[in-house]
Amino acid sequence: MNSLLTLLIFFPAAAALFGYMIEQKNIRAYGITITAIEFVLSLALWLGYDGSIAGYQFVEHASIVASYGINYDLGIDGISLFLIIMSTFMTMIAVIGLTVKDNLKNLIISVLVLEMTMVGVFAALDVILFYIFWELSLVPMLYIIGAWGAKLRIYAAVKFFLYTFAGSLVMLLGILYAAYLYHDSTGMWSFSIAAWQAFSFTYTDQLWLFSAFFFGFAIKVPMVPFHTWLPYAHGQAPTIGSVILAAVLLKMGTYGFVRFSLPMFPDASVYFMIPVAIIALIMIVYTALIAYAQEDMKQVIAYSSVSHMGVIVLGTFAMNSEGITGSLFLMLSHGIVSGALFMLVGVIYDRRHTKMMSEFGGLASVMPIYATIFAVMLMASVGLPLTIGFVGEFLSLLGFFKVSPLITAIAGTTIIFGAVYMLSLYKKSFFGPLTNEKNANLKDLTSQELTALVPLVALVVILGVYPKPMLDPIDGSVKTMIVNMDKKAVTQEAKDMFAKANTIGKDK
Amino acid sequence: MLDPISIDMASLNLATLLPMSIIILGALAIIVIDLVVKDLHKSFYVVISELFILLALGAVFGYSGETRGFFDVMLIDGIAVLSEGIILVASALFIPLALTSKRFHEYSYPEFFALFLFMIAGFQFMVATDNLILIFIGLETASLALYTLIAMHNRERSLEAAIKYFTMGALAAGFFVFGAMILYALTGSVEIHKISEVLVTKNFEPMAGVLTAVVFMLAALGFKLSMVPFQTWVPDVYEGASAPLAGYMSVVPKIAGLVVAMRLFEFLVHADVVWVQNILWIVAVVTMTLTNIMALVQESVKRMLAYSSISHAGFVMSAILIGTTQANSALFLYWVLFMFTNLGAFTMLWVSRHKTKVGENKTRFDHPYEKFSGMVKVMPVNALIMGVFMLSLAGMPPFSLFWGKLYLMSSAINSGFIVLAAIMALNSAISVYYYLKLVVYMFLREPSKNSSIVYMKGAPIALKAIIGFSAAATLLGTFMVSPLLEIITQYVKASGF
Amino acid sequence: MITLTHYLVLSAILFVIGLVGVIRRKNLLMLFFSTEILLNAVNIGFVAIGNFYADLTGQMFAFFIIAVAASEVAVGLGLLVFWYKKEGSIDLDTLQRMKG
Amino acid sequence: MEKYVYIALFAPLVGSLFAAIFGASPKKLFVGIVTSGLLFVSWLASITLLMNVHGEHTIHVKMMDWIAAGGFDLDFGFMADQVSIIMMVTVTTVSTLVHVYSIGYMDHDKGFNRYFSYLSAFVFSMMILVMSDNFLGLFIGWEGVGVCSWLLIGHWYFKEDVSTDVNPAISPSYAANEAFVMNRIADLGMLIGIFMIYWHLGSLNYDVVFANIGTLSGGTITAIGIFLFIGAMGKSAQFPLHTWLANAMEGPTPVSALIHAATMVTAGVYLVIRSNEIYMLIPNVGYFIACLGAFVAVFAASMALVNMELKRIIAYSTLSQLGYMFVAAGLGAYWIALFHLMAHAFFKSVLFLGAGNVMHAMDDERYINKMGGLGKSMPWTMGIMTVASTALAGIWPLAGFFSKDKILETAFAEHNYILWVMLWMGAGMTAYYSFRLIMMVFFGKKNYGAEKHPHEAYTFVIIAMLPLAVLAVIAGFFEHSFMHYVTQVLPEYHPHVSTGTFIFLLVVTLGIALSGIALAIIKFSKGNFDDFFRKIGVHKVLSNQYFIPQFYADKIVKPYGALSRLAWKIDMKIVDATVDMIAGVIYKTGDKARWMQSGNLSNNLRWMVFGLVILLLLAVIYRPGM
Repeated sequence: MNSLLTLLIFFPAAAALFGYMIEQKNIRAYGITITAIEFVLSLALWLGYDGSIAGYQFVEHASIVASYGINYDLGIDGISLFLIIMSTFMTMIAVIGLTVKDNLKNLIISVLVLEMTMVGVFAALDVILFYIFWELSLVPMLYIIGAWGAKLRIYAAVKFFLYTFAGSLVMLLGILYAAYLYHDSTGMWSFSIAAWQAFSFTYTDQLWLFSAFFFGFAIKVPMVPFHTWLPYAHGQAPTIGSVILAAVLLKMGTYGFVRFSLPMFPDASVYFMIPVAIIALIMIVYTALIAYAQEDMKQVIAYSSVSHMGVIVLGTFAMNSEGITGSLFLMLSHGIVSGALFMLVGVIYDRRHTKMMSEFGGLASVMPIYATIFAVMLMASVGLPLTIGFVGEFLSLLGFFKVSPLITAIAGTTIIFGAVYMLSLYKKSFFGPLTNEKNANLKDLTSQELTALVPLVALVVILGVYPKPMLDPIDGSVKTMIVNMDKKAVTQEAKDMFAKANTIGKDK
Repeated sequence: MLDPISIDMASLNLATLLPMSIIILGALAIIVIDLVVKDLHKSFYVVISELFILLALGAVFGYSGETRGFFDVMLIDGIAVLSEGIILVASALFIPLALTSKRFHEYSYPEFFALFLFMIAGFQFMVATDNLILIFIGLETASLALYTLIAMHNRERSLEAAIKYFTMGALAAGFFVFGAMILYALTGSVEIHKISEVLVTKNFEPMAGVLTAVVFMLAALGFKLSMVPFQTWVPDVYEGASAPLAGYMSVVPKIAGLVVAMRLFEFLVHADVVWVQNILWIVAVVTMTLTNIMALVQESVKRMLAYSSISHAGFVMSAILIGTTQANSALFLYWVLFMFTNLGAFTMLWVSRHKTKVGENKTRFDHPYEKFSGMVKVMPVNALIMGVFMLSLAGMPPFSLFWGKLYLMSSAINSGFIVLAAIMALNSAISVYYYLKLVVYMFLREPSKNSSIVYMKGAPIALKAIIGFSAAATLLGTFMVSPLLEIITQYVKASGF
Repeated sequence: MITLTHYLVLSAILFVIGLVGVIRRKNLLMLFFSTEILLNAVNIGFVAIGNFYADLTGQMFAFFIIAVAASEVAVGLGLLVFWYKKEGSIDLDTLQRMKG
Repeated sequence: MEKYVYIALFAPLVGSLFAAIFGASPKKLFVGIVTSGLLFVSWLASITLLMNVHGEHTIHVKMMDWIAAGGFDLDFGFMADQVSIIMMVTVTTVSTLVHVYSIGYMDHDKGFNRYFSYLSAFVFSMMILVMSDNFLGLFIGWEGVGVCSWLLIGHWYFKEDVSTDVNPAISPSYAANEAFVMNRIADLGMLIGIFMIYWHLGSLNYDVVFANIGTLSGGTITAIGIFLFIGAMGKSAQFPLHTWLANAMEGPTPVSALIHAATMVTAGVYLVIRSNEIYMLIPNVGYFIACLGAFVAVFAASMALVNMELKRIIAYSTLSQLGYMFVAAGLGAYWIALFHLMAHAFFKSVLFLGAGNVMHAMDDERYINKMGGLGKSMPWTMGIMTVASTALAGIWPLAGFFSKDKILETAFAEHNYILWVMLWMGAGMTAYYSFRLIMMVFFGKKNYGAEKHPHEAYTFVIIAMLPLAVLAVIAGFFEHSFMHYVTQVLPEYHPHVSTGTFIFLLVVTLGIALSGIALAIIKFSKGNFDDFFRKIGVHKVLSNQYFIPQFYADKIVKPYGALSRLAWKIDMKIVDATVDMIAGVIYKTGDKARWMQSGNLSNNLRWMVFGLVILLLLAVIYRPGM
């Protein structure tokens, strides 16, 4: 089954095409079926994945522009495997939880197209291919936010599009320059990620390239100060939009760091380690503060995800496999948790058509099940041990602690601030007396919503208690990556840093 | 007593003239037929011209012989073939658009088609020679025909457009010949390859003279290529002309001009006359940027496309400045892909005319943005196609034009024009906004209330075919790139650019 | 003794006159005249240079220019008449429906 | 033996999940019974372990892998050595009885099932905390008990917020959040401690850590010790993180008994005892801990002197007793600390339960000055509470005497006379406020209206309380066997004081305790003594808890809110505005540039000529490279 990745990528696209033929009223069933099949396919990926092999698996190769070395290269390793599965899974969940009525067909179709691009981004092993999917993912998202969103939807959608597009153009420059350098010294054109990871750029070039790529990724993550598109996008997007945006699209940025910045430009990564870490700090603290000030439930979660992405970035730049593995796991867990939280907000929005916390209060007494699930997700979001949220957060911080205890100590405040804004959100909307009589007879979760949410709850607990099956493959690939980084590092500082970050006890 | 002039026919190598002759023959044929049989339906003429164009196309790519011919005036090198190819394909795509179901009286004149063919011939001559005289003739033939074609659309606007275009064209012609004169004065020749030889041997002395000549040439071609500040006519003329003709103008005259520019300037660039490099740099950058931001504020899609096509011209202009083989191949690749996309876009405008005008500026525009609002609800497929064209123009992967941009930018980077590449990137970032604006109108807004809009009312199969074709070309650009690039690079290499 | 330089200077002067006409005149007809002056200025230059190099190309070019000029006038006047019929004026400033 | 470990650990979890099934449904009595039963099972298992584990063969079990990444490899491992077994026994004993008690106490509560689910979940977390064989496992329990306490304090979440002068704790949900956040602050410290341990020793298992801790530099060990202790300060509500405990009294009284008196709050002490190998190496930190403990002992007791809220008084006394424990732990007398911990668990929990009865009888009246003379109507409760208070006051032969006295003795033996004096005063205060409470509640004249009909609690509730009361009485006699048992893992410690001194200390301590009691009895048998404090002017300070809560509210909570709003403004008005501004500028430039497109032909021509001229000028003036 060697064309599995191609199937994974283009099955949803094909399904989207055929979707036009489906009867309007069956389209939801169609969407669920397709996404479910896609999810199963991605699980097959997991089954077929052999953790013992270092390097990429399920590799596929075909030429796009032969003379210019642009190829259709696909492949996965432990790093991308679970991101793909998470994408397909969250898409499925989001579609199951879908409550939109008008123009549903177009929505489902765009979601399917979006799914194609998401899987493509994580499966691409050719930089241009990666870039294609990366950019293409904007289009369906633009449509989803802009067509089914709230009042400011068009502004939000366009802002999201332009901002990310601009960022990735800088990245494109970086890509072309890197290709040029590669051609310059090897005499042949190649955009193969593997090739670039093996190729060692000179120190100064690394600095430039790192910065170029950084723009593209930083805006996507989004890192402060490039984050302001996110609150709008989340605030305006329909539930499914926010879910997929938070769960998957943001991860593309951090994935980019792990896939490109670190292994291709190890010295630059070390050089920029502390600056990036400081940005991450700002993300963690500053956005956590903002989250506390919000009046709109969804905005709280939107800002909170920026804050959590900060932890992910921090872990990514820990330069040791504790940190990087942790950050990758945190990507998954944050995907699940924030996705779930957005769905939960969507639930109440469907009932009351407002997300303002001031409108609520005492919901716990009218919607106990809802309140319980929300509480579980809340605890996962604040990183309670034995929930999925803890493992990644702990490892990320643990990893970076070796690099800089001080920064980690400040970053650790995320467990405090996180608790502050999440608990105050919960208190404002779920605790206290039931003041607003509009909420008096809200009905608790419907079976549909439960089918969407219960699996998430289950995952949150299961993976919190037993993350090993995911951690092992990830860790395997990360370890090899770090070894290669150390190998190709050109500066002594970098080598020292890798040594320092990966030794326990006294630094040699 | 004059000796009898005797010329060996073989040495003339008349085959070089074949494509043009076919076209001219076609034009004459049409006129003659019109003399003989009155009131034939336009479809007849359309088909006739189409056939002649295809014939010529065959002749172009069929030709494989001496590069020079007809007293060494003709020069059929790689870029000539390529550009002729582009010109003819574009024309072939254009002509069927006359088959629109709505009645435009320009199409009821057979002269329209005759003139059109003459124009093609003019452009062919422009690109298939390096003799300034012939270039001039070709240019004027084409232009004069074009003015008339525009005027024949027969609205005040089209007439105004024609006059503006004509007058400025005349001035440009003046510039051209003056430049030619100076070059002639400097070198005693009007053939570019000779000129270059002489200049190189003289080591470009007197510099002042050379530069003056360059300046005049730049001004003349700048007009054709709509380089700032010679671009002022473009939006008005495009707005005045019929949509397809505007699309045609955004592609064909420019490629002709570009080829001439390549022939004229590249030897200067290669002989690194720094001044020329810098000036070209400035011109290209200013053109692509200024018109880009002007396009942001347009209310009419047609005008927006006009500005955007200027900006695209600025883009490829930088290829001439870079001057490497990759850059020149990029130029042609870009232009081929641009041709499909842009013609497609204009055709979409063409088919989506409607009776009453909409938008706040009702009296002014045929194609305000408002007209397209909510199109996805009314006719999803059209909206989708138009959206694809827009995204492609914006350089959104994987649609065709992305590859053009990619290859061009990479050629810039590969020869060290990092800043230029950065500016290109910046511009595509800006340009996304106005292309997206249309997408937003089509996909994200509600359909405008007034029901008198008749999108694509019974568009005949021919038009649909054209649209489908260009849409396919845009959508599947990814797969065309590799073979196209092969051919183009080989041709460009062959002609030593 | 009149050298090439004199001719070139004359041609240049005429060209400038033409240019000035082009930018100053508001009357379409005058505009056409100015462009004619431009072209003829060039003709003088070409012929003189051709003579200087004892080479026919210059004169050839001149002839072609004359021909082109003629056809230009034809088209130009056609448009002009057409416009005059519609507008009843050949003042450039009436020619301003489209802008921006 | 392993199976007993698992039984002890998971029986509560099973109970919790079982109760959770009925979480949303109306009260089901059997839920209470089943959970209590399962806890009893857990208790039996713990007792069995207590019987069977001694000497070297402590029990270690590896359940399964948990987190493994890079060099970090950790699994769920549990151990039952003497210390953890003592904790297990204490926890299960108290919690079983509290469960039974709760069946009665929560009788009419509509969150009955939910409550039991939470309560058992808490016990489970507590068991993890004490049984884990590594620091991260302990951290799981640590956070787990935090969450459960959040849930339980906020059990009556539907109560609305009120101003602090009506109720200092504002509302259950508020108190719950406060408790959680404050603990989080401390947990960060603990987390950092854990990070340090890992990066220096490469493992978090107690055995490995304690085996190699000696190899580290003194500075590092000190740092580790301090950070771990910060964690302990949070859970055990040591100054300055103490305010949450008093507010936590918003929860149902059994919760206060179990969580905020007997078990959770002692987790900090447990941590210090557990890490004694670390703290033995850093006596300075130990000394600091002792001082802080002594300070809190007095500080908290002083607040209890004047407070009028029944449960708050007991809460403060809990605080001060925790102080005592930290003094012992800090001075290296770990087994004494543990001993006091256990004894305190018994008498303090039963004290709370008694308070619960009283409040129940008085329809949730919380102020003791609105009670009085309840002795007649609820004799059993009175008896039990009196006993418990006596024990708390440290009167021979009750538990408190043995445990607390040992601590004072230690302080003296270590020549920390200041500490000793403070503790000694503390003892006096303790005695006083305990009996002040007894007097104001059970004796004197009725201070409540006729609408209230106080009644004794259910018999089975009383029965559930009796064992604790008994333990409060007799626990002290097990001192020696206890010492022998726990010192198998904990360092031996004997306060060395000459017999003479010993007698002297005994007398002095007992003396102040008795006099405290006497004072309370005499003064309150006829009216109120608090006027005295009003006279000397400290009343206001004490009743406002030294204004520390206000300080936190004004200087931390408010500014935090303001800061966050400011940050939001910055985000919108500066960061975001900049982005829009850039876009706007480009757009405006485009609009400006339009004048070039005047559409006037002669302007267009001028532009062309202008372009030409400019280029010519450039050709003349600008000559690069020559």
